[in-house]
Amino acid sequence: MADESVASSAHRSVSRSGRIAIIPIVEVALLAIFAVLPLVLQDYLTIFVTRVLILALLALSFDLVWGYAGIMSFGQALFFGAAGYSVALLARDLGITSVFIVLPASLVIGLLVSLALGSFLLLGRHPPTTIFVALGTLTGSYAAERLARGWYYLGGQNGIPSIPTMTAGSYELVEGPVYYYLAFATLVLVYLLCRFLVRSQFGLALAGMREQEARIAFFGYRVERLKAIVFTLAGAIAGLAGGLYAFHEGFVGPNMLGVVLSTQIVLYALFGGVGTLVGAVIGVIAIEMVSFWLADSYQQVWPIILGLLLLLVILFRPTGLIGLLVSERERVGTFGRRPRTLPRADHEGQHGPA
Amino acid sequence: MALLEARGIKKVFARLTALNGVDLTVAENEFHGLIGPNGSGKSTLMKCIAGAEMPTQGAIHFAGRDITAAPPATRARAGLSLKFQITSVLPALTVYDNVLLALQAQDSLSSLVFSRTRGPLHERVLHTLEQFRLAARAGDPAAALSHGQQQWLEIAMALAPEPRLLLLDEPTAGMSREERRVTGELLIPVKRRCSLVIVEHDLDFIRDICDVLTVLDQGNVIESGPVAQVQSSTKVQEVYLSRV
Amino acid sequence: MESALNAIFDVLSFGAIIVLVVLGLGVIASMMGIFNFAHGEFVLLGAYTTYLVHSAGLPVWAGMLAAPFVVAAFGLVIERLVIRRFYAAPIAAMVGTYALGLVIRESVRGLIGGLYLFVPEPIVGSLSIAGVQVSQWRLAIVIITALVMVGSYLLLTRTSFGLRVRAALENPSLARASGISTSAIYAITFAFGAALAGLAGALVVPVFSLFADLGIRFLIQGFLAVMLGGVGTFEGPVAGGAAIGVMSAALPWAVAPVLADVLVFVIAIVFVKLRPGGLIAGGRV
Amino acid sequence: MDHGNADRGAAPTMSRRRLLQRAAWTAGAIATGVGSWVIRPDWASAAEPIKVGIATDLTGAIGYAGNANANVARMLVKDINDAGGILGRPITLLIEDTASNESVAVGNVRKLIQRDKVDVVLGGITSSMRNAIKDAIVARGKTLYIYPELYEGGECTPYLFCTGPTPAQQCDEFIPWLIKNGAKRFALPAANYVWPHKLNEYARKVIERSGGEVIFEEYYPLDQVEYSATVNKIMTNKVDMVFTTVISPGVGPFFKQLYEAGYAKRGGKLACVYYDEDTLNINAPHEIEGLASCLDYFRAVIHDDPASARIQAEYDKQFPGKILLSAGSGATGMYRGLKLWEAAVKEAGNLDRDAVAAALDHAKISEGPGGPAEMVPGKRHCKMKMYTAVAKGGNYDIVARSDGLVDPKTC
Repeated sequence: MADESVASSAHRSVSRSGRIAIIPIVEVALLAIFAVLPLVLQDYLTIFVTRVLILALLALSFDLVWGYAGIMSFGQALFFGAAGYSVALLARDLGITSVFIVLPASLVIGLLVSLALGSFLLLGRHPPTTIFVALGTLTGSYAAERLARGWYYLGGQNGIPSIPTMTAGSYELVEGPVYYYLAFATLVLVYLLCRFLVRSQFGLALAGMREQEARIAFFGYRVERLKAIVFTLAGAIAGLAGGLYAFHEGFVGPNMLGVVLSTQIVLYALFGGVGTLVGAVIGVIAIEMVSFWLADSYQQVWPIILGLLLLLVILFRPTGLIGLLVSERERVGTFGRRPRTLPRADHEGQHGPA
Repeated sequence: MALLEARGIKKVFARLTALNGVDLTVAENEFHGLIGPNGSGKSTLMKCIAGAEMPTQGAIHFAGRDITAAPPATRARAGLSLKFQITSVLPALTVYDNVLLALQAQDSLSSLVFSRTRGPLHERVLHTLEQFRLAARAGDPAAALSHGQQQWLEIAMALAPEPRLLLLDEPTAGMSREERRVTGELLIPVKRRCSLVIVEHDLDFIRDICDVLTVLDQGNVIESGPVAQVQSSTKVQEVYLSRV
Repeated sequence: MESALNAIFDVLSFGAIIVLVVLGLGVIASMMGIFNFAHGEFVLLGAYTTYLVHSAGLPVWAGMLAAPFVVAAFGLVIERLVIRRFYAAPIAAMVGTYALGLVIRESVRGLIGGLYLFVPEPIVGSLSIAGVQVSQWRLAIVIITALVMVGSYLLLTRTSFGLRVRAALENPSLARASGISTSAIYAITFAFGAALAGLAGALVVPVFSLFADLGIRFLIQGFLAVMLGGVGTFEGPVAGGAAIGVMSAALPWAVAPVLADVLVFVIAIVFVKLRPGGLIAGGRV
Repeated sequence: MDHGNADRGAAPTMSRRRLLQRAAWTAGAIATGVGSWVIRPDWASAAEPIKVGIATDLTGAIGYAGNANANVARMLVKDINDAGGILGRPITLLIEDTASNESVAVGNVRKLIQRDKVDVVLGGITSSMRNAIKDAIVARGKTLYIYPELYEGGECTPYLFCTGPTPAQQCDEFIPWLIKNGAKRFALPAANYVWPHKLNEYARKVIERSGGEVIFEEYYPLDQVEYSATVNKIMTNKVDMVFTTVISPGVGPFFKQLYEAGYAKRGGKLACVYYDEDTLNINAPHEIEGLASCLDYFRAVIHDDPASARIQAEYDKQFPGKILLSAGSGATGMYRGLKLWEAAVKEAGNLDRDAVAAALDHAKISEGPGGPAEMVPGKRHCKMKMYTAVAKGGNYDIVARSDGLVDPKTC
């Protein structure tokens, strides 16, 4: 399924073959590994990896807003936590635990909260600067965390414990391999959706917006609307991850909404390499795995090592881990499917379009 | 009725008055040159028309509609297109994708998401590339083009959505003599399809392609009319001799 | 009447503390365009220096004098190694300095064993002015903050050094053309901002006691103050800091503290949205 | 004392497993050093070892409390192993860090249950931590869980035993003593989480029953450090007893502002039921002179209870340094929990959860820090001696003792 670039098809004189696309190989490899992991791992490790997959979903939502739309959002945890709290309340007060209600509900809540925050920050007469959006989302996430800590109905500091197990009909989706595959399927589905989107002509518009936001307005793009759409879509994905997380962990707390998780997600994605979707997933997997092994024995020193590691990546390798494997050209990617039958250019004359 | 009518355009930056009540009229299919010494307000006027700047006073009508305060996207959809002074092609994207980006700008959201116009637009992209002699470089990233070629790409992108009025801000800046000549040739066929307002220092380049000239000096219009009339006007020579 | 006076003093003193903490952040963010997420940790380092000097047996005010210089030196090193690479990328600066802040915060937490440590204030006790009990140390903070603000303002606007700094920050290329070494100016300005943070840490540690999250506690308030006040000028963050400080201290008088706590942030961000230029516009955003 | 989830709202906390977790370098306190979390008996024996799991905050804002719990567990397991273990089987101690962050804690507790298959879990300090891990241990983990920390009461989950003081034990004799010593007009400034809410609810009943009056009850964000409005309300309403549950980092600045406003000078008194040796060094001694607290143990108790003296001496020998054997941190609750569990296992004769739980339901221990303790049958909470102490010059003096074992009156 490697898309060689359009040019090689459009014009033979500039052959571009010979360059194998690396990202699809990485994607397929990860898909294969994580499909079989639960069969190999002990139960508690499967549960640990399930958490990693859910966090990868959250990192994906950040990669969409920053990597593809140039919106620096420190608020993804806000949508993640808001959806988590909402489904926890649904379970606690109304006894709703069916996956067919919980997941769509968390998606919708993530969407609504990000729509509200997005329209406040992004739309309006003065186009906002990146710094304003970054600080606006950071403040939104911070205020939400403090509200959750202070609001007694939400369990305040303690959050909402003992969320019942998620059900599908009468079947209980208990944590372990079952919940793992639920999270895995969701991640793959959302990943493919994002991949389809960013490689479409819409993706080209995003690439244009990311590189020259002011310029493309003069072609007729309503830049603020594009940003709001991506921001809301990413918010929905973050919400979905929040719902999955709440039922997997069995409780929700102010930590799920807070600045720490928001910033952590930013660092995950930057570490892996933004703007490539698979980069964000790799970033989460890499840091969580290393953190799992390292933290056991160097547990006092671990956060310092991590801080230094991230500082070095941001300073010297802005394209992240994926940047090591993949050329800049492939990182930007191609847009829209290549028309199947191609009009042979100049000498064979023009006949109908594809 | 003229395609573009700018009336009494005033623009004040803090204490500097860049434009001091300027009128500009551009008819259908007219090539209109905008000249004047540095700092005379040419670029500011272009930006006010294109929507990059908001005039402090005055009104701009385009094809009968008041676009004085309209955002750039609305003006583009009304048929007005701009090429910036500093080249702003998208370096990381291929030449082909740059043109496609401009072409698809006014498609509906759903057609973008499902790439429905990818096929139909392919034809126009190739045609545009050939018209601006960039067909051979379609697959290369825009950054790999020469400075002149990047300017052509940007003109191509500005023309791609088939605007009714094209604003060109110093298209030949930094070009070699040969590239200037080719640019002149490239612009000729454009006349059939849309009118043009061009800011340029190279006076003989302007003379070749423009029908009407407007001369600006320190934010005021000192002469406007057919090329021959403007050339012979003493006021213009005086300004050019003393300022340039 | 007495409680009104008391309220005014308390609101004023907490406002001064916020301004003091934000001043360094403001200088760096508004004049250099760098949003330093590690600023809280510079405040923490100032507090920690004072604690170390005190626990080494020296008088506390000696620690408070040393703190700005120690943190300024540290700031200089950090600017040369890290910050210098972020001038063109404000977003990378944000995330990079957050990682830097994490390293400093965790190291200090390790060194002080995660405890809450007491540091005495140089001037103990309180005195009564017009029947109002006023903590002498908090009064001292208000006075020192005012002096530091005026001093910094005069330094930046009235001295030739100040002129060169503002020229370098306002129009780097022009400044370089006229022979000013902008990289030196940038380094000194960053160190000056760090010194202000160190001084803030030293002065507030007796009030809040030393704990690893002392700095990050003021991070969000600091950034809001800079945005509220308006980026690009010196007076902007001072005005923003005063506004945030006064709101944080005054709102609990009117509204339940928990609500007041969230309200401060909501009011600030809504105001910045309606008036992007901030209280004192004119600087570059 | 349920310190509430010590991750201050403003001060973001990070979980250990997470990217940005917080670490506390406990200065030389843990003899076994960083790496060795699993402490195996030094004598090999044919019998398969009994596995005891400890889940506590070794890192994070209340690392000092968690490490005290871990130290007590190490000390006791060593003593038990030296005395031949239980039922002839040695004890292996497995310690996991809950890092003041629930998501991390749940992951680590699952490790204890599923990987290490421990027979009992003791630990959790804040109520939010207990809420987060109790499901993973008791419901999904089918394992016995002992919660050592003083808390708001009302935890009635089966197989979950609490060995820390409850509001009844901390107020029933303490508040009448305060009123007898001149307290009349009470103020209840508190941190805004579940323990203060429930404690104040109980305390208000005892205050009004004993003839006192509550002037105002107010809740603050956990990291609020500016209390001018509260101090002013105390001074203008002539409050003479501030019964507070504000916690760090807010408590230090609050007491300082109160002192500077002249509250102590005009005879105002302070009371705080979680204040122990750990919190003495947050303020200058003169700022909290006369502060009264009521806990199950103070260091000063070693003068009238030889068993407590022996335990304190043994602890000081093994763990010199800043991590203290204190009641507020739950360390004394950990001691009682482990000893009661040991008695229960000996009585039950095996490690089956139901048998041990049935024995634990009425277990008794004759000695411990602060004296003997007994489980109240059917209530899964335990009776213990309570002491009222007053801070004098930076130390505590015991001013009153409960005559017998005070009943927890919960569940």
